[in-house]
Amino acid sequence: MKKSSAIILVAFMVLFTILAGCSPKVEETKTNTNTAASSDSGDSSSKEPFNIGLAISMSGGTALFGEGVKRGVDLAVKEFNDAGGYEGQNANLVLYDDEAKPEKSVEIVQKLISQDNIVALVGPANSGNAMAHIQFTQEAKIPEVVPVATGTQITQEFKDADKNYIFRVAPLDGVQVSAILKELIDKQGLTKLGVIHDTEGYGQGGREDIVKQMKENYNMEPTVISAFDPKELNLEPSIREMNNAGVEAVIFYGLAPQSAKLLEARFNEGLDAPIYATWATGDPTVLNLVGDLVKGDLFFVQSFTIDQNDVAKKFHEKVMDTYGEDVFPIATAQGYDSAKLILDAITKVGLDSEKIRDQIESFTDFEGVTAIKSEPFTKDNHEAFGIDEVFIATYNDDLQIVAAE
Amino acid sequence: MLQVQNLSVSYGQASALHKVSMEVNEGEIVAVIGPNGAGKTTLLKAITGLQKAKEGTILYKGNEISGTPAHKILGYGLSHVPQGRQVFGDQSVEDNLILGAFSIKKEKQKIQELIEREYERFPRLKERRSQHAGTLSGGEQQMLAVSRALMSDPDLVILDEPSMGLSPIFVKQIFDTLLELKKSGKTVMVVEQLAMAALAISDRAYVLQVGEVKLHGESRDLLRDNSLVKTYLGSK
Amino acid sequence: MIKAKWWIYQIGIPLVLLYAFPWFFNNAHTIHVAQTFLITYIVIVGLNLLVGLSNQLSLGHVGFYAIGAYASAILTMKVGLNFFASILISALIAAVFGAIVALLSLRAKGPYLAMVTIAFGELVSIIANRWVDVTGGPAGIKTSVPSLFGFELGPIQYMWFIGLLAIIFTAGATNIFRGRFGRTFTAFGNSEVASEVLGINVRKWKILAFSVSAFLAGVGGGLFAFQNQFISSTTFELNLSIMFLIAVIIGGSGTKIGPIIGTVVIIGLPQFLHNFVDYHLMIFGGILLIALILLPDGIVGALTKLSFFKKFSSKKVNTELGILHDDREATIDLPDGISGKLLELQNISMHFGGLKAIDDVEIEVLGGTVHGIIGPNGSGKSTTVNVLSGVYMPSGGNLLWKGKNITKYAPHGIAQEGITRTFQNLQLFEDMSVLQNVMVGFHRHFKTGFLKNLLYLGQVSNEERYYAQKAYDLLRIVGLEERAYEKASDLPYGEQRLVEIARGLALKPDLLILDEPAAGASPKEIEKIMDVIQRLKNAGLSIILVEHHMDIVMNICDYITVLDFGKKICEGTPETIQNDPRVIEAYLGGEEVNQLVAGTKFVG
Amino acid sequence: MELTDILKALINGLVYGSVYAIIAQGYYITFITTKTLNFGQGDFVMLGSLIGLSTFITITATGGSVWIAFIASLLLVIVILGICGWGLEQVAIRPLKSWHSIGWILSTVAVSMIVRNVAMLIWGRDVLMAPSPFGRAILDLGIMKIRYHDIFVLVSAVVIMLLLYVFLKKSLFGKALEAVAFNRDAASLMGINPRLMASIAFIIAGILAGVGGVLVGPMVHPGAFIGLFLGLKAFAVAIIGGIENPRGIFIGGLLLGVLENLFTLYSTSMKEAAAFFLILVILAVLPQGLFGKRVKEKF
Repeated sequence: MKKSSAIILVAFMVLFTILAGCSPKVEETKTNTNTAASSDSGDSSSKEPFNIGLAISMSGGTALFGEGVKRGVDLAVKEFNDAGGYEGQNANLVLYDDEAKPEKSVEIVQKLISQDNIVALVGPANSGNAMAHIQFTQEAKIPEVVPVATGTQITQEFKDADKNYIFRVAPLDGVQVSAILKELIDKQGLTKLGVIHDTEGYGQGGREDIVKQMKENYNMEPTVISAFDPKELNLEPSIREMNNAGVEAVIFYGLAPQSAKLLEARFNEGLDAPIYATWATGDPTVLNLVGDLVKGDLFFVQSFTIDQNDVAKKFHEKVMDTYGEDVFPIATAQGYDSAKLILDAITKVGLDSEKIRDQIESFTDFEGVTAIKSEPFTKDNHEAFGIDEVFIATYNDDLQIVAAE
Repeated sequence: MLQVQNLSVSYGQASALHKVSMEVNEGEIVAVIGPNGAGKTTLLKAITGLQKAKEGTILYKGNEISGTPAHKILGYGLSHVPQGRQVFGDQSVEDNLILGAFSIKKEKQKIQELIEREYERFPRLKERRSQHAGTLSGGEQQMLAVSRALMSDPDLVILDEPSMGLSPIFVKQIFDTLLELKKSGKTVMVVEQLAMAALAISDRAYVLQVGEVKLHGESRDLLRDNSLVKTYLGSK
Repeated sequence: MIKAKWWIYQIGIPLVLLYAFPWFFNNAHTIHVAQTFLITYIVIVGLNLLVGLSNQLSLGHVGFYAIGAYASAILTMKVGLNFFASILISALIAAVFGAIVALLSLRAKGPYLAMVTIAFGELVSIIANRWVDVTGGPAGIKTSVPSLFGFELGPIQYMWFIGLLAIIFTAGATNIFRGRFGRTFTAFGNSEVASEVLGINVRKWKILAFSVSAFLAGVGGGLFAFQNQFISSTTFELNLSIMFLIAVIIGGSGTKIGPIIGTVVIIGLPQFLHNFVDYHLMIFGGILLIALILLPDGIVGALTKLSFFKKFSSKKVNTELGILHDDREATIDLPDGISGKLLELQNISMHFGGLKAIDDVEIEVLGGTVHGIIGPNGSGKSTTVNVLSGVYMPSGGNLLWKGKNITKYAPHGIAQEGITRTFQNLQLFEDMSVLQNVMVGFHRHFKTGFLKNLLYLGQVSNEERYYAQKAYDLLRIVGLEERAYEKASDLPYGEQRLVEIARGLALKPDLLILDEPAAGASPKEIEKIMDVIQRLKNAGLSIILVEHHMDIVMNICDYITVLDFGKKICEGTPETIQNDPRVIEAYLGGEEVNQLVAGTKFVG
Repeated sequence: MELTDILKALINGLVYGSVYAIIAQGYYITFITTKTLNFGQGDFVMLGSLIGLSTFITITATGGSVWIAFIASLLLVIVILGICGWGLEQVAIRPLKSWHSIGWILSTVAVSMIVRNVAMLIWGRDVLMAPSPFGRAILDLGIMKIRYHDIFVLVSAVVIMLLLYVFLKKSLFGKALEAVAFNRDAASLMGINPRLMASIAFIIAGILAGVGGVLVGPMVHPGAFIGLFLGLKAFAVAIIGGIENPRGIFIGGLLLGVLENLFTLYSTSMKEAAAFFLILVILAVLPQGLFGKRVKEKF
């Protein structure tokens, strides 16, 4: 009948023996599994498909992004397989829902890496989720292309590493903010700017970028900042704050549903200043929700419009043919390009994840449907869209998105 | 009219009634008396379906009614005034009466007539018709409970300790009512602690003790029986 | 006594499993899921103590979880503490918040309690979301790789570390389960009022239960903060609280291995649903619903019905206590008799709204006597007992105990003074065995503290065995020793009343109030109860007896007070009372009523 | 801040508060009859608004007038949500009747998960536009502008409250329902079937959620995932008012709505936090809510 405290002490000693003495020789991640697939790819008679991962939110606040991206990726995979795959090996898309939660994202990304043996990953819609899991893709040496999340930090996290495995085909916050500030301050010479943002990662990240860039580049501060809960039903108080502060322009950082609420609130309350928003406001959801309230004094950053060129137009038609609707053209297009980057690289270099990464970084002849360049990335730049690939857009009288004058 | 045969009821492990048999004939007043915890209330609850019987049968007008859920019993013409009145305290006196007629679903006219009849029986209730039942005094609540039970025009009325917690003047009124009911042709079964009074107004009586029938017979005979006092106050 | 078996099951086998796990399931995902499982399990162990034992509801555990996570992240990253130290400190912070939530919700019940906890959880999650400078908001903050004494813990080592903590906490929780703390938690979860009259300060114990539970949630949160080296406020939402609760209930609340099963369900099941992207909510909800309908006692509850699993169930009675079954006469341990005035009720009134339940009642109870209180239904007997035991605060008048004014004492205070009672509507602790019920009665005599119980030191097991023996002796006195290990609620009514008496005796009371101890009992049981009361009387115990069975009252009481309509109508010895016309009137219906009735009806 | 701001906040508060109060009446009505409530009430609201909007759009698209469309959608929602309420009682409440504890919380949550998933499969993941029969028309009072729909919601809320009041206090069925709530056994002695009444209570709760959904639809952009938030708000309102007091719930709803919106004059982002803080304070002081009954337990 010895005291159980003694047992607990023993337990602790066991811990330390384990830690200090016989550390097991187990790998944290099975990075080698893919090499096997690629090494015998030449003489493989069994045409086992290889896996591409998609870890994105299919439920929760950013579910529509997930849906849009999924369709784009599906199309890219289908095209790839229809064209014969990689030496007869088809690509198989493995999709898991991250429920817009970072811990879930980590879980499914690890599952994709270690159980589904994916060769590459198309990443999340939420920046927080990306921040939570990119260390695992980086460590496992799995290239990840982020199709939607715009948090500036995502591609910067491993920029000093030997090889950065994280790429992005989406207009990052920093670039969008620069574009808006350039327009408002450099071009129009405004000084009293108000900010309205949501309290999700999206809005809060955007707010930080705005404040930082205004401070660093123009030595200015926003006149007034109004935050709102994305579940909030009524944005009139924010509009009133803007009016009371007498701002000359409003920068809006929020997703489509909130953009729609903002426009309704503007309609109800009246707003003296024009609204400048991010690319999310170009989401067709906004138009669906508020119709012609999008007209007039609403501007937003875009990297893709369905009629910006023939490729885009054709892609849009293909989406319409396949799904009967284009729920979120930009997300679908960016998702398509993200997957296409990976699949084109596979066509060129095979199924070795590291080689795929190197190929993505060194494309010179890439053809995407967004504004992506033929040489999208360099070693130091893992952003497909720079300030030159984005533009300020607005709605014309026919409720089509066009470049602003 | 009502026949209870070998009825046993238990709550979990505890036996409350043990093989109780009794009967009520049409047109009479039957009293069930006995000390607290004798199982009187349980007997009534078992008859009207509020309490499941373990064994035994209950026949009403020759039909087996054991196992019938409480809300259907009223449909047979059997009405139960529960112990402690249990009027709907949040609702007005008149609403309580209307609820008493819930099961008959007759036209408004008829219900209004029934209400008037009850107001005649207990003018007190008419005075307080719009008052919340919960604010009535104990005696008034008892009147209401009796009236409410009579709203469905039952053939047999079962009352559970109508005198409980009432001052004598109200007790008299309630007992008078029972006699009136008998006169108007109804059958009455009443559980009472006021043994003497109950014996005084009833035709026959059953004495219950610890879940069993100890004595039964003509009330006038029981009144003269000295052993009854002992059942109550014990013997040293 | 800690038998070899005990630590083999509790510590040995889990340790081996834990150590072996990564050798068999060696990939990052499984390790990650195992970590998540263990972290969640720790939280569930805590919530199970709260929900399962003390019957409190929390839909705000995510708040404690978040506090643990953020506090430890901040302490590590900004203050520079070792991660383990910071987890412990932040768990303590979470425990403090647990106490605060308990204080806020002391009087709230049912949906109101649910709302208090929801509001707390939401408040924390909003603060985590908005206080970006500190928490990083939804964009999150990075934490470091956990390290101990210079060793960086890789995923496997970290899993081992969490697993060790989980085993330690499980052992602690098990110790709490089987000791007096678990018993007390269960007691007030079963019946607050009965716990109070046995001297348990329910208020303090609720705070303790919430704190312990919050502490474990805080530990879980702290461990979570270093799992991915990243936390973001989007994790900490109401849904997670609901998941925690699902785990507790579906596993089988209040059982020892329920948390393991419950955690398997909420962490394991979704692993199989990853592939059903469009349907996973529906499948999860469907399985949950079916499980609730088919297994109303949770999975463990259902399994315990199969005898094979019975030995794992906590509801089973602990037979490790080694009680002596000797033939010596069991003696009652009672305080020295006091003669003279023990208790005085001076002009006590109790009004509910306009109703005067008791009005200006004066009673004197003498030491060493059995004082009966009788009266018809509604005469105020129950109210008197409730006032005497502190359950009601009287509207007027004073209560003097050995000359000391105890009018404003809470029930547990009155119990500490040496007054306890039984209940007319039985208030047994239904989830416990008969023996454990009685052992709760010894509450005020136990000396060991929380930490000692957590470790279940030798002192604790000695104390447990000592009082188990005494409880057993008390059961012999009431003749229930054969029933000692049965579930209290399985006993017949009359025997349950005897259990309540034995439980009251365990307090070693100066005054025992018996509220209708014979109600609902069978004649045989009544004889038994009478015999017990008689023996207690002979042993010199002071008793207040409220009873309808006149056999008992007249035979046992030394002195009787009769109440009617809330007033004292007379008092005296049994003979006086039996011949007092006022009593006959109150009980049998007096002349007046008879005359009134007789006026309309002619009897023989 | 100006007077019009305060006035506007007040009106906004009344409008939103009254919607919450209507939804919360559903909690009241099932709680008094069965001591349970639907933790997924918010998802029923969501379902109501989505069904309402689909009906509305279908009818207006085929040329029906807005008011016919509105009334038709209201009727359809009442029928479907009534059935949902009945079904909920059948699958998630009645089988758990023997539970004294909290199983029903989880079973209703489970049903809400299924409802949410079904809604997602039917209406997609996006939020949708629910048109008001008034379109976007605004009443310009000079000092401030109010949407006609807001006025309509406020008026409807009062009307619904009155209807509910009349139903509970004046109709035989309502009286029977209250009787069951007050004393189950006594009610069954009156020939009232308590089980039937429990079903009816859940049907009414479903209908209230549905009607609340139709009213709130044009204000929120309904979508499959909005339920939890609305349900939580309504639950908070029910608790603040005292869940067993329908008038308390109505006042509690208006109060919470107004206080919340007044708080936006100070900070728009911390409005929710303020609301929950307020709830904590209220419940710490008044554990039965503002207008709840305080009962003395008897032992």
